[in-house]
Amino acid sequence: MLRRALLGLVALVPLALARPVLAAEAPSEIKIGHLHAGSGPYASISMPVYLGLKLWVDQTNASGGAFVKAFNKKIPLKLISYDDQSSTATAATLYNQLITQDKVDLLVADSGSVLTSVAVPIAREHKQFLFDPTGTGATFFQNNPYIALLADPVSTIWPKYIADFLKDDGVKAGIKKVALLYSTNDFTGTQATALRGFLKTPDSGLEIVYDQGVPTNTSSYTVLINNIAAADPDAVIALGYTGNDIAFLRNLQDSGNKFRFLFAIYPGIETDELVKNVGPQGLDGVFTYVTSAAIAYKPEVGPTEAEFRKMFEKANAGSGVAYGFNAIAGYTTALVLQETLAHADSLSQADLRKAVFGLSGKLKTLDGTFELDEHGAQIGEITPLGQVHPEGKGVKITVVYPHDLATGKPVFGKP
Amino acid sequence: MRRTVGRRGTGDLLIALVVTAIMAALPFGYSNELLLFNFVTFLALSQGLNVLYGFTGYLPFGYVGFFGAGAYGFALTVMHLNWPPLAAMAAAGVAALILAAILTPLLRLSGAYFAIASLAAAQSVYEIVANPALEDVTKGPYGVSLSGVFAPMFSYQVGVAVLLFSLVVVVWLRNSRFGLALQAIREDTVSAAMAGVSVVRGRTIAWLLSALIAGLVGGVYAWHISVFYPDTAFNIQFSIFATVFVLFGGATTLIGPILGVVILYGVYNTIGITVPQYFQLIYGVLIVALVLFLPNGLVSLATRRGIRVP
Amino acid sequence: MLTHALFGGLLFGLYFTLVGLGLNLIFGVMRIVNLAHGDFLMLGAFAAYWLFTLFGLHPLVAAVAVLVVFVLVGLPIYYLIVPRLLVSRDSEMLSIILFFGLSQIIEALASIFFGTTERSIPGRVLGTGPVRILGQSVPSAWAFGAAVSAVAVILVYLYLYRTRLGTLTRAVMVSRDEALATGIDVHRVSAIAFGIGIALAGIAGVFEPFMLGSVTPAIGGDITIAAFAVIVVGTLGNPLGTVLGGIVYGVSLLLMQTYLSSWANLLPNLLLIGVLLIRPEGLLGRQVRRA
Amino acid sequence: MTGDLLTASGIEAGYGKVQVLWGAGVAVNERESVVLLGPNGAGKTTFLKVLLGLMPAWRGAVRFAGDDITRMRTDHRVRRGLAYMSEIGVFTGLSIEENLRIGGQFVERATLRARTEELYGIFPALAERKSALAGALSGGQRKMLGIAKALAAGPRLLVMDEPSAGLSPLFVSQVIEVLGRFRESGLALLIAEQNVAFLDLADRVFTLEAGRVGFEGTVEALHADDALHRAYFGLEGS
Repeated sequence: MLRRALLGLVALVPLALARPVLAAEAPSEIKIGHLHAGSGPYASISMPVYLGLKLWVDQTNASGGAFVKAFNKKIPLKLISYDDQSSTATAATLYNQLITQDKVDLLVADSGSVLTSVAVPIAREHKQFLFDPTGTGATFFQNNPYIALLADPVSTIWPKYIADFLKDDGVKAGIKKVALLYSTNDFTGTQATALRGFLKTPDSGLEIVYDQGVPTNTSSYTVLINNIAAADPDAVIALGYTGNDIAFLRNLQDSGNKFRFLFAIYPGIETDELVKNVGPQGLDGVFTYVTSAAIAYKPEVGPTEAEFRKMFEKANAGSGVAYGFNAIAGYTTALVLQETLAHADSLSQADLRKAVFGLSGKLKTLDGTFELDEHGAQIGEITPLGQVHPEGKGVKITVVYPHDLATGKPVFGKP
Repeated sequence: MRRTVGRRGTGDLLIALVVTAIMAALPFGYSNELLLFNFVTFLALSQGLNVLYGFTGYLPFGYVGFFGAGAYGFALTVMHLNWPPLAAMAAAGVAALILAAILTPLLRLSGAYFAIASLAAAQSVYEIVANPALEDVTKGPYGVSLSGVFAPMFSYQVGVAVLLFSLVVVVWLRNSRFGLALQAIREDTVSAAMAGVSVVRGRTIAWLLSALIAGLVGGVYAWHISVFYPDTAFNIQFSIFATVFVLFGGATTLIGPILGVVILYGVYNTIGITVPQYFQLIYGVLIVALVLFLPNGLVSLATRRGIRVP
Repeated sequence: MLTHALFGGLLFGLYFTLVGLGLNLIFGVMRIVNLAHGDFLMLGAFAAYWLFTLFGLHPLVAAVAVLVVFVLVGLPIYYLIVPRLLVSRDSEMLSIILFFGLSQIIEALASIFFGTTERSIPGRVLGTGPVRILGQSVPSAWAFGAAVSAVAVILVYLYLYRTRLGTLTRAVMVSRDEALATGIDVHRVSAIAFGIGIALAGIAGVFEPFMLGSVTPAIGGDITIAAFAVIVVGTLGNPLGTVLGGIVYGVSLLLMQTYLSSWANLLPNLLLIGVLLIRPEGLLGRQVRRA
Repeated sequence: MTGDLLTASGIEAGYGKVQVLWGAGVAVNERESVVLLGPNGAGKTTFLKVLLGLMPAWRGAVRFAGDDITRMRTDHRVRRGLAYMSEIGVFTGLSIEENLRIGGQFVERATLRARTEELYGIFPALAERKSALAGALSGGQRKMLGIAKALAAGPRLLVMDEPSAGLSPLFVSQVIEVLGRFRESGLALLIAEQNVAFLDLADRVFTLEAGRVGFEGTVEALHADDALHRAYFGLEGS
């Protein structure tokens, strides 16, 4: 690396002079820079995004490349994706590497808010537009023209339907006391704050009797569950990442405690992973977000969810990475990249941004409608509330709220 | 005798200045300055660890605690008091010094116990800083954003200044009576004490100096990256890397740790990025082989033959 | 809530006795710090995972298999590195670094061969739902972990105090030099103790997915620290003191989690520093301070 | 010279780069009792450690009962009948009973039991407190246990490092008296000492000075040599 650095001293000067002359000619490849977490707490939400993106790159190159409007021809893609091992420090260096050394044309952030957060100031500093698959931290979008969130809605609106459902159907069913347990990170912490706001309206009829943040690396919930049970809530809302949900649901099953309403994020997002680790019985009756993995949106671009699932599982058999919403998020991101290249007037970051925002409201993929607010936050589809029911060796998820989308009636646990 | 020491000192100082000059100049030719900055960070951090381990024999596994204290000392004064970055750098150093003063009793423990107790101390500081209960003060686990003072080039050069400071401290220790006294304590506590060397005072000074360097490095690191989480600032990897760099090159010397950083961190950035597991494997094998076959580091290949290594 | 925390802490602490037991045996016999302890535990957890996934083996059967295999693996590891280490100038200090390197090797190999995703064994293998003991309802895995730990402690006791090799082992623990002078084959005794120490880590690992949720190659480091806290609180170098350490650790951890849950992770670290500074010699005394 | 039980000759050894022994040697015959006399720092302990294989010999050879044992492991030497009692001599953290069992680790169970009973007969103070920790014994009793532990192995030659260390004169004469009884029964002894009281036990004497053998001969010959007499017995007076 140091040798490369020293060589750079010599090599960069003529290169920098040569660049503008070549700019009008079509490049031999379009470089897409990306990071993934091969290990650590974010691996389970990051690897599926990476493999979804990679699947698209492979497919596109097999057909001769992506159509690039700026040069009016198909150009092959090159995916440069480094492993940040879930470390923000490593990720920061690698984002810099992608921008300054690899000089990527399109920069795609890692999955999740934490690993995206370090990319935001770096991309902004280098005036590089950041394609953000699932980093939903609300602060990313505050007067920052260099970002767009592509596949997840911004975290502040995720839990809206949980609150609405509890205030509506919940109160009617006799639910009064709510316990809130969340992991302290940008993704779930923001949702907890939003949820608190939604629930604490004066006439909601609901009362928060337990409110506790725990570190994201918490792996044993036995005592916390006991503490929650001691507060005697009717509804328990557990906001955590995949690993948290697995540990929480397993410990809950082992403890023998039951609650009338139980919500967890990932049964509806990484369904296969949860079924594999918790078992269908452990997920029985759990309320969760329903993503495009469980709702069949009608895509106008790209495959349907069912088709994509088949492709993904075929391409990644034996990788140990389960299919789930993050795989869809990765592929949705890829489709946005594809459409951006097909619409941008040039590969300048400003034109890329213009093209991405131009797609807003018009692009319909397997992830539903792609729509950005003026800050670049995703507002296309609000995730409905669903409920898990065991079905054979797997599970089925029914949408229970909002009522106009409902595919089943909510079932509350016995008091 | 004095003259040779003086001449050696000048030579050592020259090396320090050359290393500093190279690191100061590199970003003008190589644009991933964050990568270069990481080199600066580890060069300074491993010299700071060298001050303690190389000259007193105490191996602080929890060295990152001072680094983190510095990072948060910097961040808190910027966030809450709106201090300018250079004043906040002073706060970073002071934060690490305060922590070191609190932890001075750890010096009563011998080798292995000290190493592990210092790690536990660093973890404790992390648990406090990252606690959601302190969100109003430290931002807890949600991390710190210092976009207001973000200044990559300026902070890089301040980092180089911190590096120079750490190198000069090591040059001084290698060429002063105080440094020799410290080494005498390390070799034989009892005889050194009988020879009139103040064991407690000497160790405490090395401990504080070492903490000060880590605190300054932590402060400038916080400034340079501007967005970070408690588990970034207290990442045990900083201790581990610094320790391995020092051991690999050879403690108690000036160029040992430099060699360690340039070679190993260089390898890390070529292999480690693409296949971190293989890098970890190589690291592990290197450490085991080093302890078994070359416990005094690379430089001992030369010192064994009677060649003086700066 | 208080009685639950106390009783749960007792069971949880008994499991942590098992987690620390092997580390303490190795430290007691060889005066080396096995920083790879948690990684051997991790390998035990993966062994249990694979034995269950591929052959449906019950964890108790897996524990026996792990015991045998780990003892056999421990012997060559001992002869490869420890004798060379013990003749060096500051073997206790260098052992920390060397075994840290070993820990990196194990973690890297585990990442390469097993991948880094979280693995867990369905909880129903050890019985679903809680069990009731003395009017307290606790997860059945905790009862299992505590019971296995109790058996392991008793077996280690019988080995040390009721067998010829055990007496020789204790002789080495008292004084390695005197043992050598008396004509004890110190390396044989130590190698077996090393094998047993690692096997104990492995057995603790078999129950790790049930006690702590899941296993990844990266869990080793934190577990080593917890194990170290346990044995320092008990008594360094006295394997049976680990029982006391484990119980103190478990009960105080559960009390913290119950009443001050966000500060619970601070506990093992504070226990470790506190005991080292205030009562470094534990119960059976050994000089650990200098100056 | 050579002895028909133990012969060490031309031994050189040391620690790191520091050489301590410069061609030291000793010879012991069956049923013979030899005292190795020398001041502090002469290299007595180092020499005994080389005899037992606790330290490697850089040069020279050690023969025991007709075999070259220079490179043999300590436990194998002990098995062959070469027992060693170090200055510490016992395992303080173990009971009297356990100390004896460890001493007789290579001995068949029934033989060991019989031998232990015999030793308890000779050392009644130990028999009274079989399960007491060795660390709880007085200095004199500890030495007795050390001797009993070494004898539990049923050795042909007992090598002892400063049995008088840390003992009051009263206990020293007790130790000498006990050792005298074993000498009578045919046990060969090699005792490294600076206390000349042990010369009462000696058939022959070697002196070790700065890592080399100085004098070698009978006790009478030692007394006859004025300079040596003054060097060692003068010490006693001062």
